[in-house]
Amino acid sequence: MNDYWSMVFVFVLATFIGLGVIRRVSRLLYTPLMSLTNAISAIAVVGSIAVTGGEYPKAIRVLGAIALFASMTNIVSGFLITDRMLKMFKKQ
Amino acid sequence: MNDYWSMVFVFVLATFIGLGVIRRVSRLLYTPLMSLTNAISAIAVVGSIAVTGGEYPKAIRVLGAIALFASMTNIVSGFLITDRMLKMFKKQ
Amino acid sequence: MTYAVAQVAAILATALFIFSLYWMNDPKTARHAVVAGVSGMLVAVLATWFQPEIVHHGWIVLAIVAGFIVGIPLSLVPLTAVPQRTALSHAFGGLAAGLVGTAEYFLGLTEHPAQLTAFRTSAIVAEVILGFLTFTGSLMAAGKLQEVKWIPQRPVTYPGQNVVNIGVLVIAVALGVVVVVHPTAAWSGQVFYAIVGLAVLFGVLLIIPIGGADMPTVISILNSYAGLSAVAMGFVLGNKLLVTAGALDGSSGLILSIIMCRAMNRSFTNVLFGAFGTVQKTVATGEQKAWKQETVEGAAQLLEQASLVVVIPGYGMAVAQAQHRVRELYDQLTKRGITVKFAIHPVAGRMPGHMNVLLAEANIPYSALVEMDEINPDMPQCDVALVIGANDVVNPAARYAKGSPIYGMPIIDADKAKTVLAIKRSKNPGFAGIDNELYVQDNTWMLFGDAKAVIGELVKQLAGGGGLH
Amino acid sequence: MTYAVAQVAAILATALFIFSLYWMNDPKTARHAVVAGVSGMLVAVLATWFQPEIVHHGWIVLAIVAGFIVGIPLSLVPLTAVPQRTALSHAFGGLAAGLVGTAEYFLGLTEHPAQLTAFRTSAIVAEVILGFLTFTGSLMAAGKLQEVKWIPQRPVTYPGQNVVNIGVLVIAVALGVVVVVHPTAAWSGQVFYAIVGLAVLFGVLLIIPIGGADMPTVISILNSYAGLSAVAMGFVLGNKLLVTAGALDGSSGLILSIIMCRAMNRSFTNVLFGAFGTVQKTVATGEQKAWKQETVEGAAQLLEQASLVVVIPGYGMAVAQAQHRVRELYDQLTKRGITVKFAIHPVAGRMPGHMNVLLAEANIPYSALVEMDEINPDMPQCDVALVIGANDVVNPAARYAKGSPIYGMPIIDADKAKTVLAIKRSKNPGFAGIDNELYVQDNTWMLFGDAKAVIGELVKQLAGGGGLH
Amino acid sequence: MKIGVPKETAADERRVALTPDVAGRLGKSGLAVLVERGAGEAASFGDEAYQAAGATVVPAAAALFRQSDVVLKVQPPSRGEVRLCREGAALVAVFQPSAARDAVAALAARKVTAFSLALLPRITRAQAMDVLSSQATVAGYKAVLLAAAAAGRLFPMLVTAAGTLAPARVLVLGAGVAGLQAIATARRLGAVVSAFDVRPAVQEQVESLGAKFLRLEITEQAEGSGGYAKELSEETHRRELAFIAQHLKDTDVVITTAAIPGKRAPLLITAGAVGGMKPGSVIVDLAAETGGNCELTKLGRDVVRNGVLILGPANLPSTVPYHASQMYARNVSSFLLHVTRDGTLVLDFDDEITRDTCVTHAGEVRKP
Amino acid sequence: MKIGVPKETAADERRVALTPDVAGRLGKSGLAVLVERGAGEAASFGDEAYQAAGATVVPAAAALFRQSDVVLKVQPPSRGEVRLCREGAALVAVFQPSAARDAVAALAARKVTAFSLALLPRITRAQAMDVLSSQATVAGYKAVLLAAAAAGRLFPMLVTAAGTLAPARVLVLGAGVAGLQAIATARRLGAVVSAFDVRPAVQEQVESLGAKFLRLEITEQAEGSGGYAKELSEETHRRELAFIAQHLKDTDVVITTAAIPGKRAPLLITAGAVGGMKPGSVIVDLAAETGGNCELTKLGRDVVRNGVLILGPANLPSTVPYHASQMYARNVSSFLLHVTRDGTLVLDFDDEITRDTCVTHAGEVRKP
Ligand SMILES: NC(=O)c1ccc[n+]([C@@H]2O[C@H](COP(=O)([O-])OP(=O)(O)OC[C@H]3O[C@@H](n4cnc5c(N)ncnc54)[C@H](OP(=O)(O)O)[C@@H]3O)[C@@H](O)[C@H]2O)c1
Ligand SMILES: NC(=O)c1ccc[n+]([C@@H]2O[C@H](COP(=O)([O-])OP(=O)(O)OC[C@H]3O[C@@H](n4cnc5c(N)ncnc54)[C@H](OP(=O)(O)O)[C@@H]3O)[C@@H](O)[C@H]2O)c1
Ligand SMILES: NC(=O)c1ccc[n+]([C@@H]2O[C@H](COP(=O)([O-])OP(=O)(O)OC[C@H]3O[C@@H](n4cnc5c(N)ncnc54)[C@H](O)[C@@H]3O)[C@@H](O)[C@H]2O)c1
Ligand SMILES: NC(=O)c1ccc[n+]([C@@H]2O[C@H](COP(=O)([O-])OP(=O)(O)OC[C@H]3O[C@@H](n4cnc5c(N)ncnc54)[C@H](O)[C@@H]3O)[C@@H](O)[C@H]2O)c1
Repeated sequence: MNDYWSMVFVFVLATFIGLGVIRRVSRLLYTPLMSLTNAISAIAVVGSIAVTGGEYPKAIRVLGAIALFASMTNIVSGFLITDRMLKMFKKQ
Repeated sequence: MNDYWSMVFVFVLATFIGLGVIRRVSRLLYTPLMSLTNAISAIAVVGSIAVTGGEYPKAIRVLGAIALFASMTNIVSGFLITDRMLKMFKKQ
Repeated sequence: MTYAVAQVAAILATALFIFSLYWMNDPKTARHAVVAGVSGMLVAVLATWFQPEIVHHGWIVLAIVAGFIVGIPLSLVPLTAVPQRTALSHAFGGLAAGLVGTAEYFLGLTEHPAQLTAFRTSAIVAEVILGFLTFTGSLMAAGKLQEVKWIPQRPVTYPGQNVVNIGVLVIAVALGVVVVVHPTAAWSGQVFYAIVGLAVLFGVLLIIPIGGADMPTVISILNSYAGLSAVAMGFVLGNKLLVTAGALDGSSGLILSIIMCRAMNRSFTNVLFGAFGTVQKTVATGEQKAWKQETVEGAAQLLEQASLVVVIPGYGMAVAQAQHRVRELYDQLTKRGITVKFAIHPVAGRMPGHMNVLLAEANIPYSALVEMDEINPDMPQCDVALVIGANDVVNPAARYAKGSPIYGMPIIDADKAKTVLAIKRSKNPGFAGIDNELYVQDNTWMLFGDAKAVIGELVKQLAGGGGLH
Repeated sequence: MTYAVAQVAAILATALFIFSLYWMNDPKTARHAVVAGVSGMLVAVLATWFQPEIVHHGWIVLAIVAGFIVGIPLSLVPLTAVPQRTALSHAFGGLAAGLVGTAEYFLGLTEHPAQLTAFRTSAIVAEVILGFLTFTGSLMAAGKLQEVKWIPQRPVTYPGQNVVNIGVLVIAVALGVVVVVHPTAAWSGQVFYAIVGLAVLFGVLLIIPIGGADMPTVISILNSYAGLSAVAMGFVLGNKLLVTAGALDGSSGLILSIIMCRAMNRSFTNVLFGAFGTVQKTVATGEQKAWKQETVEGAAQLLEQASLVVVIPGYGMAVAQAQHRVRELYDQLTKRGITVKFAIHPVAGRMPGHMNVLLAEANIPYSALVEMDEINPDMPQCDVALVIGANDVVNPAARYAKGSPIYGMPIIDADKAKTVLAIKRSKNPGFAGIDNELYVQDNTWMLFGDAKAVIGELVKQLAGGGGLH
Repeated sequence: MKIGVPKETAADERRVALTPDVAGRLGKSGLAVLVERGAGEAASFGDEAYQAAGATVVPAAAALFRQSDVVLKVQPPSRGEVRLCREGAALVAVFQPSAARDAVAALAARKVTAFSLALLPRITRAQAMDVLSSQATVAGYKAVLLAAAAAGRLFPMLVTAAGTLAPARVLVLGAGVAGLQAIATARRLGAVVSAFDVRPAVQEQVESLGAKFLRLEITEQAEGSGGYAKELSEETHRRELAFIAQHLKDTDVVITTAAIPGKRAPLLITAGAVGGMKPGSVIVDLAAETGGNCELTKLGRDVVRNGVLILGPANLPSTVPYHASQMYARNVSSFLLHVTRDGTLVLDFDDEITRDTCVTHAGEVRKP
Repeated sequence: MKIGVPKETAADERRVALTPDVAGRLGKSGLAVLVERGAGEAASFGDEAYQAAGATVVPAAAALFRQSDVVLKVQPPSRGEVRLCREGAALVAVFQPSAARDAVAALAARKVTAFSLALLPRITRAQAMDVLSSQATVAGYKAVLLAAAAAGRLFPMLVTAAGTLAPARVLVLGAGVAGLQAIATARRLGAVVSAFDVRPAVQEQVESLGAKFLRLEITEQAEGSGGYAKELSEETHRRELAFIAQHLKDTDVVITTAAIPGKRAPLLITAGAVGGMKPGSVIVDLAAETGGNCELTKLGRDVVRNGVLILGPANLPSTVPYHASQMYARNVSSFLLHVTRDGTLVLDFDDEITRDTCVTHAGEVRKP
């Protein structure tokens, strides 16, 4: 139980940070920001790895591997495309 | 152990929030802000209450009571004076 | 020890993600943001991977390699396809969360029933619902944006839609409660599948009534859902990194969609709940040419992105005495390296040289003024023609409408610009008293209001760079 | 259940504290901040109090009542004494933390030796050192500010000071390590007392070399220390609310002192480490007045709060060609209902009527221009005198400095305004080539930079409403 | 078709009907341009410039008139010029037929097709030919310069070591084209400007130049056809005079431009009102040529009464010959191109512009 | 102590040394002010206004001079006026002693204490008395108005249905007080202005008015004492002439104000350079009184050469008598208060201002 409460605490604090940080983003950066948060949301990769690599039944691990693949795709394409877009912001 | 790490986590997140929130404070409000954070730092009152009200040796509880008194002074005077200062910011 | 390493890694990764988002505030630091994000992800992946519980590495490597193989080409889509790509990506993210949730549940069911506490089971159910609805919802959104032929682009609505949608969601949640209460009953697995099915269905239903214009906002909300499903996963796995990263993502998606709704003058709740009720009306007006309004934010953005802006002032600028604001706008744009020209029509205003008098008063350099004959050949290259209280002098009817009082008057070819932004107070005509089709052209956006006020707002946008409060 | 209540209370209190600090960003919402802070504190106190472990209530009530009795008068000190009061308050806070830490340690020592794990003991030691050094440090700071006679106001320095100070701290920390390693040895109690003693001593030593001008920054740092000691207490008690509130406090104190150092052109590390090494020099110069810099943000806020702003333009406005920016500023301020007057000195600029030419170009209405003789009687009522690139015409030396080339010239009495904001590029003198004491007056704040750029920033602040970048 | 540009013969007329630049353009569109020697000199356009632009310089007026199919002038033709005109030729100038009855009769007698651009309808597509507007622009500008040069004070406000100079208060009466330009020019110089006109639509236009509009509530309809003003009823006129007199008391400079087409200029400032003004004030009466807005105005003369200086300048545009000619040339060439098709004159009397401007044709006087 | 203000006798001098407003102030500080009848009339200050301000109007100059302890004038006294002066009285006016040797000798002979404000040191505390600055301000402003009124073109750029009028290009040579004011005024009217001066410090000042500075690299030190310019070496002068001639080619209006105290005005525009200018251009030479910056300038006359009009106006401030007098009066009264203590003249020759301005005292000529 104790730990769950820590989790909730952490969740609340992190939400505050998220709200605080994003408020000031310039409109110009909305699109890259979406790609970036998209990439970050692929943090589910952590769970996928745990499921895929653990000592579990194969069926479960297959689900994990699919999830891992999906997350990984997100991470790779998300960061790369963000970077690509940001490159275009360099001014003359 | 587990719980200590949660604590550290919480600490780090809260620090981020603190940094983020205060950066934008106007210079006009420095003095009231200091009083306010001064009052909030008296959150140590929570510990003092625990020590004072618990089933502990008297000597310990005396320490707690002194601490409680000190914190309480801070809370009361801190909030009151902050409010007093802020009242002066009302526009014509 | 490994536990401590994992915790330190989690804290580090969290900090990196926070910095990543923070640096995104400013184009100057935005590229650091990517570095921080990548580093955070790397730390997270490695720390997880090196935990002692991870014993099978083959599949992991395989899945990662596959991820790269698919991810790299996905990142090379043309920029016009970026929204679709992001939506697709969300679908993947949702899928991953849903699958992990499913795996966790059946793992509990088959191997460690004790682990299916009420808390964990609730978290799993939340993760699965959020994950799968994000999955199909994002797929639908991507399909709409990509104009896939068997997904209708325009909003599809039918009577009772709200009831159906909410019903599906309610049933899914209710089943979830059932599973939480009886996590290990013989039929629980079936119920769980039902939940998954309903979530998949709900994702589809959610997007069907939303039109293309609202898609960016929807994508942002789906992003938020993806983040929340990661939070749920974090609760399930007891992983604080997942919780923080997910929360960052969830909250930023939320804020972003609120900001975008405001900028586009949409009701956030409508978009959030799948446009229940009102959005249809605005979108479905159909063929007859309509006046399209742009927000100041949108207009500012358009101007910011332009490389050649042609300002066409008219009598309205004079009436509003907006010349000083126009100068501020000029300063803001030229500061960004944008070329700004003032196209002066010979009879703009109400006296010869009316515009000159005002622009000189505002100290617009003569070199920025261009005569009609000079600017017209360049108008097709103009990214934004900003018409400030001019009407007759940009009325294309002068070219062909024989009966019109302005027939034969040469005009400034504002209509040939890539985009037209026009500022006026109302739909009233100008001096000649005739309608102006320029205003209802496809690429024209109106900014209704007093020119001084509107340009003041534009300047504020460009100077302050937004902000919510 | 009580546990859950405590947790929810902790989350609620945390959220309230965060909002409290957030609302403090803006004078408009600042009073909500107090409400939020008080509510948060109330929630925290009640939730703690109603925990089942709390069995003795009498003393608690007593201590709280005593706190009110002392706290209320303390809050009524004259505003000039606010810094002292804050320092004193920090002393109380430090004392409380130190005492609780001591209590915890001896509680562990006498009753539950098992609780003195390395982690907890470290936390206790940290709490005690931070608490007691804050205690005496704050007392010293309060004494210096209150100009108590047996505390020297001016920085006291002596050779080897750094070594002594650092030595004391190092010994305290080393003893702390000893206690952590042997928390329950027979002599541990003694060692613990020694730590307390050294912390008390260090607090005194820390403040001795710091001069009055740096006191506000020091107080802010002490605030940060008080916050950190609360964090340590949170670790000891396993209380997350203490950790968050303490961290908020610690980080905000830190940021605040960094911002203040920057604004006052002080090195933060110097102030942080009790002026080890260099601050003496700057501070020891004693009476000689220093140039104080204001940030654009701060200046914007000052202007916003004013009800009468007198702009005093000079040659610098002309050189910078800042007249259009000045007009924007004028618009921004008058829009807020602030009265803005332009005080035109007869010889401002380099030709008769120089300022008129420029202000007319920017279309500042004649009615906003006031002659020197008319404005001077009103200057004491002026909230902010904004000096834009003027120098000689506001130099008080003209009133009394017989030898000076400008002696006898009537000047605009900018120095009599409540606050002076002065824009210029450097510390260079003006046409007459003489220093201007107005700039180093107590109520003068400099905005260094080209007038056009600085005013542009000010306008941006006022228009866009803030943001850091 | 040959276009002839004689040297203007009227006294003090420094403008020329065509500038080299515009002559060149006409040449490119297939018309031959003849220019009398020295025609542009007073406006700083030398003969070489015309030649360089492709025009032929003709030494004497007689030869020029003889060869020209269309003669372009600024002022109405003198008796002698009418006599020089070829029968059947066309002539374009600016005049009110009612004020030049002799010339009109002579032109008709000589079967000249004469156009007066003063009669141009004020419609959108005629704007490029609108000489009244273009010349009024020059007049409005120049009137302010005359006033500023004649005034004993500076226009802008100046705060100096020798005291503060108050800005001049300028009042513009009649805010048509010239009046608006006068407002703009006076404001440029830093004066505090207010304006008055009977047409209510003008208020917005005056304010669009940053000046103050003085509002007199008038119940009758003061705007006639074509955006021109009508004459006021006697009662309203009396109120107007009192209203203006009131405002003149603290005015330093007055520019009057009020006009009603084809009528005597309305009287706005009585001798009594001048008496109420401060000594040192200046009135520039742009309506001097049509009788003056001020009772004391004498065309072309400076009158001083009670220390108030009243200028009634004649033909102001001619005193800014370079730019006035440039605009005139553009106007007249636009008109010319409007009435020619493929290098010959084509008269379409269904066309509003042609119909309204044609004063004589085929021996007939079309405008009385 | 009685202060006398005679009516100016010089031809074309419309200013008056004291205005009613300032006379009133002097009265309040204990001085009796006598004003000759009609003294302020040409500047629109009537005798009643002086009386209302507490001054006494004296019918004739002779009586006025007889009674006055200090006589305030604008122009240097004529022979007749010197004769009218009371022995031992004081007189304040503006003149260069070197250019008025006769008057100086006569004044000394009559033991008049004469001050010339033209000799005032350009120091901060003398700014309120600085007639050169105040009158140069008026001259700079008026010069532009003269140029604008004389030019064949409009100053501002105007885009109209009759074509676009290019803005006038104005060049100001010498950017002292008059030059800067000319720049400001021309810019107000909408001209494109550039300026040239030999003192490098001027560049910033010119740019501070939004005009362009034409930069000629000069190696020698062109700034002398008191912020005034020095004469240039022959080589530099030659380069300067060529540089200016180059820029004159595409200039429409030139205002020249270059001066070197006590010397003939430097020659900046040769006849050859005028030949290179476009016909219709205008030069206003403010240095005409000290020899002219243009070789062709004739003081008080309009010269036309190659279509270029060269104006050499004399005494421009006098043509704006109201404001020029107002500023002069403030200046001269500041000076008067500086040299009086408790209602009597106190001469402290240790004081820079008194020392520098005093031309004759106790029968001695103190400035050659
Ligand atoms: N230049 C001359 O010499 C002259 C002389 C006489 C007539 N004209 C005629 O005037 C016309 C000039 O064309 P134009 O395009 O300049 O003017 P226009 O056709 O009269 O149009 C002006 C537009 O500005 C808008 N407007 C008015 N006040 C405004 C305010 N405060 N804020 C924002 N918008 C405002 C009006 O729309 P809302 O009412 O909806 O705001 C109107 O549509 C031509 O027809 C020309 O022939 C010119
Ligand atoms: N009005 C006249 O007729 C006349 C004529 C001749 C002389 N004067 C003399 O000129 C002086 C006028 O006084 P004043 O106060 O107007 O001017 P000032 O004393 O010359 O001071 C001007 C100030 O503006 C600052 N500055 C210059 N450029 C700037 C820029 N781009 N941005 C921001 N600040 C800038 C300078 O400081 P930084 O360099 O540090 O930026 C300087 O301290 C008097 O001494 C007067 O006697 C007047
Ligand atoms: N449509 C076009 O293309 C076009 C072109 C040029 C001018 N115009 C319009 O033509 C109209 C006339 O302009 P104009 O300059 O030739 O006018 P104008 O010279 O005939 O008269 C000048 C001004 O005097 C005013 N006036 C008349 N009687 C008055 C009185 N008793 N008191 C005060 N003011 C009085 C008139 O209202 C007018 O504004 C204006 O409305 C102008 O906008 C239209
Ligand atoms: N300190 C004060 O209180 C005060 C008051 C008024 C004026 N001033 C200063 O006095 C100085 C002189 O002003 P002024 O208007 O009486 O000067 P001025 O009338 O003597 O000369 C006018 C200008 O001509 C320029 N000039 C001279 N020779 C030239 C040449 N060969 N080519 C080009 N330009 C040439 C001079 O540099 C000067 O700028 C200026 O620096 C002014 O700022 C100071």
